[in-house]
Amino acid sequence: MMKRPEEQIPALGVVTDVRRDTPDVKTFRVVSPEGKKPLEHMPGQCAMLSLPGIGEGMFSITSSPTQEEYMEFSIKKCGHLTSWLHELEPGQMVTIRGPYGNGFPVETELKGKNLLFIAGGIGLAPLHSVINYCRHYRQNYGDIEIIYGSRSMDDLVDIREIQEEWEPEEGLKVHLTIDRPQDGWNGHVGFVPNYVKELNLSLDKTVLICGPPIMIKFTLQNLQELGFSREQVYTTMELRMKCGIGKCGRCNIGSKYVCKDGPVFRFDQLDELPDEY
Amino acid sequence: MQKIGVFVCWCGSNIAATVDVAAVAEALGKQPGVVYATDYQYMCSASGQNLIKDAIRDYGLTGVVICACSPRMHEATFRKTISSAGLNPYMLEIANIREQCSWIHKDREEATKKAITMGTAAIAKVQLNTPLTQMKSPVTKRALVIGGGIAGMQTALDIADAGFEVDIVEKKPTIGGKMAQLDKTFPTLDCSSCIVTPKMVDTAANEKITIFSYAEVENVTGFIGNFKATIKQKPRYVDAEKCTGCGLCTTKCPSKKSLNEFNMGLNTRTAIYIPFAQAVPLVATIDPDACIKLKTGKCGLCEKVCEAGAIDYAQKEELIEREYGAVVVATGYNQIKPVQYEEYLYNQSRDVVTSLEFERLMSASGPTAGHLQCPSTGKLPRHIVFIQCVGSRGTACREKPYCSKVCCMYTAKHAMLVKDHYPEVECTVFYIDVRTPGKNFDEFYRRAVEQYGVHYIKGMVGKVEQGDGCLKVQASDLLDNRQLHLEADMVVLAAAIEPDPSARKIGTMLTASMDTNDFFSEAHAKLRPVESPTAGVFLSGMCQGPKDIPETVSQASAAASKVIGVLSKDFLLSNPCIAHSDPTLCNGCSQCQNVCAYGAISYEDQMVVDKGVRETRRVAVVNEAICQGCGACTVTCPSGAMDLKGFASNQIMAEVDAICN
Amino acid sequence: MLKIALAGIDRLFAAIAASKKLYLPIENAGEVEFSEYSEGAKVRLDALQTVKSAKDAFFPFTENMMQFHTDGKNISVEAAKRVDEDFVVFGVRACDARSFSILDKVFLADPPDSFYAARRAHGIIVGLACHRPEETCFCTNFGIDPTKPETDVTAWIEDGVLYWEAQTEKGKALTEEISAFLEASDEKAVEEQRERTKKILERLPLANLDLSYFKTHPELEIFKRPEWKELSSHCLGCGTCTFVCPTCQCYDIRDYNTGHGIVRYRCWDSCMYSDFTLMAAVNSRKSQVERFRQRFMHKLVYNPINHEGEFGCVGCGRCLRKCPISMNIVKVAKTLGGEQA
Amino acid sequence: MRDIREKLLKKIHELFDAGVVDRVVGWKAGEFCYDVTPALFNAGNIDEILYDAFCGPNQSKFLVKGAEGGEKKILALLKPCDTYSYNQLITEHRIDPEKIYALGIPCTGMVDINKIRALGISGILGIEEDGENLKIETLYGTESCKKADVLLERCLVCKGKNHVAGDELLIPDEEAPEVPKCAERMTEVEKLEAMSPEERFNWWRSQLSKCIRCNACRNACPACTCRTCVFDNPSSGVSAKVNTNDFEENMFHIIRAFHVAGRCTDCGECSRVCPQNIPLHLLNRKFIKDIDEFYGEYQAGAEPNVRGPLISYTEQDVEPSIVMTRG
Amino acid sequence: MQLNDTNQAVPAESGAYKPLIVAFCCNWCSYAGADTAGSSRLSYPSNIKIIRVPCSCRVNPLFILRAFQRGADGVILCGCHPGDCHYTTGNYYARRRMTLLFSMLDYLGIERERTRVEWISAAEGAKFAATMNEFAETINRLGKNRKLRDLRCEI
Repeated sequence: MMKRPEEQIPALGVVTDVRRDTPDVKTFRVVSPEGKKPLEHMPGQCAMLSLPGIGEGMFSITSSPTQEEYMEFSIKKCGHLTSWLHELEPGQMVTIRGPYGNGFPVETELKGKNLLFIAGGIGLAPLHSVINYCRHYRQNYGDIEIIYGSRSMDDLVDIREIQEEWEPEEGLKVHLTIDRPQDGWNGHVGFVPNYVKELNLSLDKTVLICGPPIMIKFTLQNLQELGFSREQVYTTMELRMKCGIGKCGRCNIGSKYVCKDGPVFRFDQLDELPDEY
Repeated sequence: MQKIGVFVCWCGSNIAATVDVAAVAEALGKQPGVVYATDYQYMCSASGQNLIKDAIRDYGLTGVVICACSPRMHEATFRKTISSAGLNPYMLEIANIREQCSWIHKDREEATKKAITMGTAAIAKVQLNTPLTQMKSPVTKRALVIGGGIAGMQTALDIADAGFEVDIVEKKPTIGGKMAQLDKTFPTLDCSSCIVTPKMVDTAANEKITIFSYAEVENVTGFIGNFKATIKQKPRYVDAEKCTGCGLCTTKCPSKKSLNEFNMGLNTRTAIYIPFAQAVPLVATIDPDACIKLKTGKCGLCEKVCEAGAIDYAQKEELIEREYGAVVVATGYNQIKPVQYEEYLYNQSRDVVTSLEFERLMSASGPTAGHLQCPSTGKLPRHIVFIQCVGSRGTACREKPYCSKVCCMYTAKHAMLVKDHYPEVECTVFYIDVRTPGKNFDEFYRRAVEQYGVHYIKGMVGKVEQGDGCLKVQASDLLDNRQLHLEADMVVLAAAIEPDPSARKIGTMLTASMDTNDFFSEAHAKLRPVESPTAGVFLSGMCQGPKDIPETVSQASAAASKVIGVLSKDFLLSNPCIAHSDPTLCNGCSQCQNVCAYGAISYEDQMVVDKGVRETRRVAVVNEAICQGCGACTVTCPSGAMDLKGFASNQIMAEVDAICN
Repeated sequence: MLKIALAGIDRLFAAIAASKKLYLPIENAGEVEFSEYSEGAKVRLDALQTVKSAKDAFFPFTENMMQFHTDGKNISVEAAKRVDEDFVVFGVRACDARSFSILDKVFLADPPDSFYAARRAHGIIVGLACHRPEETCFCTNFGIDPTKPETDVTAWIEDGVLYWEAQTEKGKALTEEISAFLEASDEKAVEEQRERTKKILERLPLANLDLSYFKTHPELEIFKRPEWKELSSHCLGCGTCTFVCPTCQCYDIRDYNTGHGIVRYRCWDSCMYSDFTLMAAVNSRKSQVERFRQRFMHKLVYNPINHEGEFGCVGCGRCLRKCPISMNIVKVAKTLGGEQA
Repeated sequence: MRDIREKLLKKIHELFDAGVVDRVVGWKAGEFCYDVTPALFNAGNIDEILYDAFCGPNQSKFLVKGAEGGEKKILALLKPCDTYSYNQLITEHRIDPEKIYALGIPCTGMVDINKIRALGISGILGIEEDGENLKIETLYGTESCKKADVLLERCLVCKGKNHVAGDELLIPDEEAPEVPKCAERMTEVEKLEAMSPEERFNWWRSQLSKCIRCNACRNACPACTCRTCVFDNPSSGVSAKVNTNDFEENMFHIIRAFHVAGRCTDCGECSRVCPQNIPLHLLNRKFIKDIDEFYGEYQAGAEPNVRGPLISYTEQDVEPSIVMTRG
Repeated sequence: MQLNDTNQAVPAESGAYKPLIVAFCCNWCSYAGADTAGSSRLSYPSNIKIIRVPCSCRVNPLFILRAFQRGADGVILCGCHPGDCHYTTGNYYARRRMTLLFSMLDYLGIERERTRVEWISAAEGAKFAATMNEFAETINRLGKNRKLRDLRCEI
């Protein structure tokens, strides 16, 4: 893994493109001031973005490591920093440091497996990187199935890419669902945990799941009812990190640091940790 | 991040002569968030305003900074401007680079630098502005007029004519005010009573008008459209409903030593009295300080003679609550008692009188029934000396700094009237200047000099001394540069006029600001002369500054039209720059409630999510219709839960930062 | 072993300070803290403990990390200078000396904290042996020998004489530089003092604290103990314990807009603070019991798990003396692990 | 003190038995004789409640949050000085007296362990009251000192033995022992006022430069009950975790004292809990002294529901220029 | 410690250093008074910068400290005369707050002349200008504020 000499001093990035995905999610394309990809990463890793004077925050890298030109972040507006980020216009510089976290074990445990991705809302962001990585190295993985749900069709992040690139791809199944019926929506309606049960999933899959805690809880419950074991399921934790390097003392879950030991955990690993912070 | 447009006004040469407006626009154009900056000759002109509107549309501005004259001048104008271009009117900040920069600095470089700093502060503030919406509040369709002189009556009549209810509160037993005490009016010399008493009658007869005479406004709360007043009805000890005004009681009353206020204390009246024959309401009033019955319990003569059975010694003070949409202050004036002017012998000689006392001495309804007599001897004076500017236009502490405005004219009137009735009486006027701006005023003054032979001497009277059967007047003639020693039988002092002392208390309760002389301040000296800075409070007559009768009447009508403007609306839009409390920060400690002068803060239990914890808390709530936006609560609040829209803490701190950088 | 009479120690300090920054326990307004030496400073080598621990010298209360300048949409970043000159911390007690090795495991773990690393590389620590421990001292429970701190140089004070012994290469180099002030000495006085002190140590009320419970029971079990609630019920949520603690290492990173640039600095933070884990309106430790539990779990459980059985405590006793409500790690350890004793 | 404690335990048992209360805020013995911890007790462990000369902490603030959550009332044990804070909290609606049963307990002065240590006494193993003296057993021998010399600051200027609030008194105030007043409250403030501005500046600088911004003064203060302090609120514009320089040290302490001005009962908790022994109460007392001088004698918390001096005014108040002219 | 070196007030050398003064003015009286001064062309130093607040009672001690922090050398608060407050009582509260705050600053050894409150009505343009000139002179004499300044904000 590439490492810069200055872990704590961020590099600069330029926002070259801002795309509105949903009413409260925007995707930012970031390159280095030289126009290159700001840093190398593994799927599921994160980076710290900041606007000086406003704050610094940890965000999942949405783009795949196989994307050579730039890096993308899908960011939901939920606080002070993200509100400012949502105001950004192309050309604005930000600071960037990372990558942080362990990422999904795409080169080890996931290799050769049938993969089931389950995402809710902005939870697609960390999985997006993995999905495109696996699509790029298609031969290394088995079947890929994606279940993605959101509150409404307007809240489905990256719907254009999903519909135009993922859905037509061979060996890749996409199941979309929204919480409540809506005009203009012909697809499935219902919550993700329930949808999982309806899909007749085979048990030979490794599951990667990300979304709101409540969705994860019930999805996991339903997966177990279907016969999946906890060792088969990976998730990525909420990103309450500050320093990113396991020192500042914020992101512990029990003896583990989310920023160093996570954010990706297998459910059987989480079982050994407190369910509170 | 706002998209800010900066507009630097030249104000002709007012700003541009001292401030390099182009440099200011250029420098401010580089500030963060500024997407457009320009300068223009007159931003407030139609084309200037169009420039702003176009820029808002062309550049998608979300905030506007105008560097121009004081916001007190054109903030409202520019708010309308940006509003008409679709921007929230409160996304505007004004840097006052005229009054607070170009007009007070001479050095161009220095002034330009300051203007840039002021603009930077305004930009820093507008960055943090948020769109604000005005609140609607209903209007009580009744007006309160404080004072029942000619100003108050005229205002009340005009408002009533427009179909709205009006209450007049007059502290004296009768309305009519000072004008009822005057003999003739200048420059037409028509009889004052003859024109004011019909007004009094009209006022009383108007069914839309309620007169609270012998009453005072005790307290006023609320705000434009929604004032609540407490009126203290003083006890008359006479049932006003029953009293027929026959006056029999006044002839029987044994207590006859009270000074007659109507006649400026030149004669006496009984303890039960009717101020004058044409009083409105024509009702007797018992002076409790003089009444033997009220003081000792013995007497009761008036009760015995009153056929209507109107006497009621048990009458008590009464507090009346009334609601109003607007308040007009018409508290009028008094002439100072020149007791401090010992050199004029006012305290020692009865023949030295003020002009208002002289007015009574000349009046047919006065103590001498209009016969001119020296008060000390009862004889016709041979020579009357009039002294101008007694207590006006001075710098000493006993003097008023202002010109009392009406003295020159009434003195000409007095001299003229004296000469008209008694051609043999000599009249000499000592003046500093004779000021006669007004229609037919100078002609009137010239008639006094030329036609009636009144002596006008430019000069000061140094001393008046008691001579042998006459007053010795020592004066200087400035034109001839010589000392004069004259003998006179009467000296008339054109004493300064001052606001009625009740005005101060009323000003405080209305939160209407006053100047150092206790005249009410107008919202704008030129453009809003009949409005007080406090919304819904209007000014009528002498309470705002010295003026003559026609001016008073026109101001009274102007105030009335302003009131009608308020009352004719069903709803008013309120200032949205008011306090608001953040329930997640509020401790519910009630300190803010204690400092709110308007009672705008109350408490309620609310569900609050704070740092991820959900709980029910007692939190402060601001009544948006009542809050006036002073900000007292914001500083009292230790947690910073209270903030003020439009003057938020972070906005003020951003200004501080910008200025200090 | 070398020695110098305490009477002339100021000359030694002045000599060190001439070429390096020298930090010493110095009294200011009645309290003793490690502060930079200057002539006339009230050096208090007799003080057993400073209020803040010596960690301040390596992980300061607050330090600038970088400065940003913005110009329109552009940003430039300028990293703050790392310490690049040697400095001496004189008078570090054995407990504080041990705390550096605990902090090292966090700050020097990959990726290392370059600010801390630079200070560690350039810092020369002169330890000072204890001979008059307080009742609140319990360092011996952690295998610390207060009579011989693990430092670059170890010093003892006995009977008006300071004895000096270099322990490391760094210590030897320093000794070399100031050898003119030191004279050779035998070890008799020091050995006698150590023996005496060890006898006192045995009598300390907290000398035999049994902490085995925390290493022998599963993390989750300890985490779920109901006593946490009662223990934390009166916790004020202040940062006193964390700020006086030699091993607490939590920090915050903040930006300050100076009006002509933005300084990004880090400063001590406390896991006891209600907003410690507050981020974008989400707070993962909402109540004081969670925060309280985190602090002591970290010291007693997580640290041994992550760092080869080493507790996050050196037994300096500062929190025992300074907690406004007299709640402290000993009471927690005894309440939770008491029945194991 | 021992008989007071016995009486107290008896009373607490009575109140539990009568079903008036189901919890009590008391004090628990620590590792040593002096490190008494405030704690919550229930019917099961009442007898562990301690009451001795180290039960100094003002417990009234605990009731702001601690009074919640029981089925019955919570029993608060209030020393005379604690009742002032109690009243002030009632005035500011920060505690609900309906949920609390406040029992006034007598006090004969509380000992400040820091003052014993400041005498050079170390290795303290035990302390016993011996008439007016304290007998102190240490690792290094037996020492003794006068109790009056080591009382908490607040006890030196004791407000007296009378309780100004509460539902019941353990013993009537008249029967309680008299507490001697050992010092004049404003002496230290006056000393500072008498210094030259330069001396004062240097004095306060050296004191405040010790501040480690641990927030103990704030969090212990019964008047500082803001749910979120301005210094913790990122949107206040002044929030900071530490004092990065002199200015922030000054600002924190000026504002801390200003925010409690007119509300501070002078309980001295700020100074008691300060790990650096900064005499923070001298800031609060300066405000108290000024308030007394400018606006008339005022004791916060002497009675509930009064308007404090900073939320009231008179038309004749002194002008701020008094600061310049009073010498 | 080098307190004495860094915190000593340095008197302004002639023309070399211009102290910065922040004037908080209430909208109804003093800001209008400043306008009146302007209309009357009564000058006062350009290094005095006015911040408009609705009422003197809006001025939080934090704002005053903030100004000093950011480099102000003097802070003056102007409001309506007692009794004339547009909001009836605002300036009475401001008066108490500022009296106590200024007294505290003095107690901490900060030059008491650096802070001031004046009541100036809308009509008192001359008083406004005179007050500002006088205050500027006082601050000039005191020189740079060293005791209550944040070194980070210095350039």
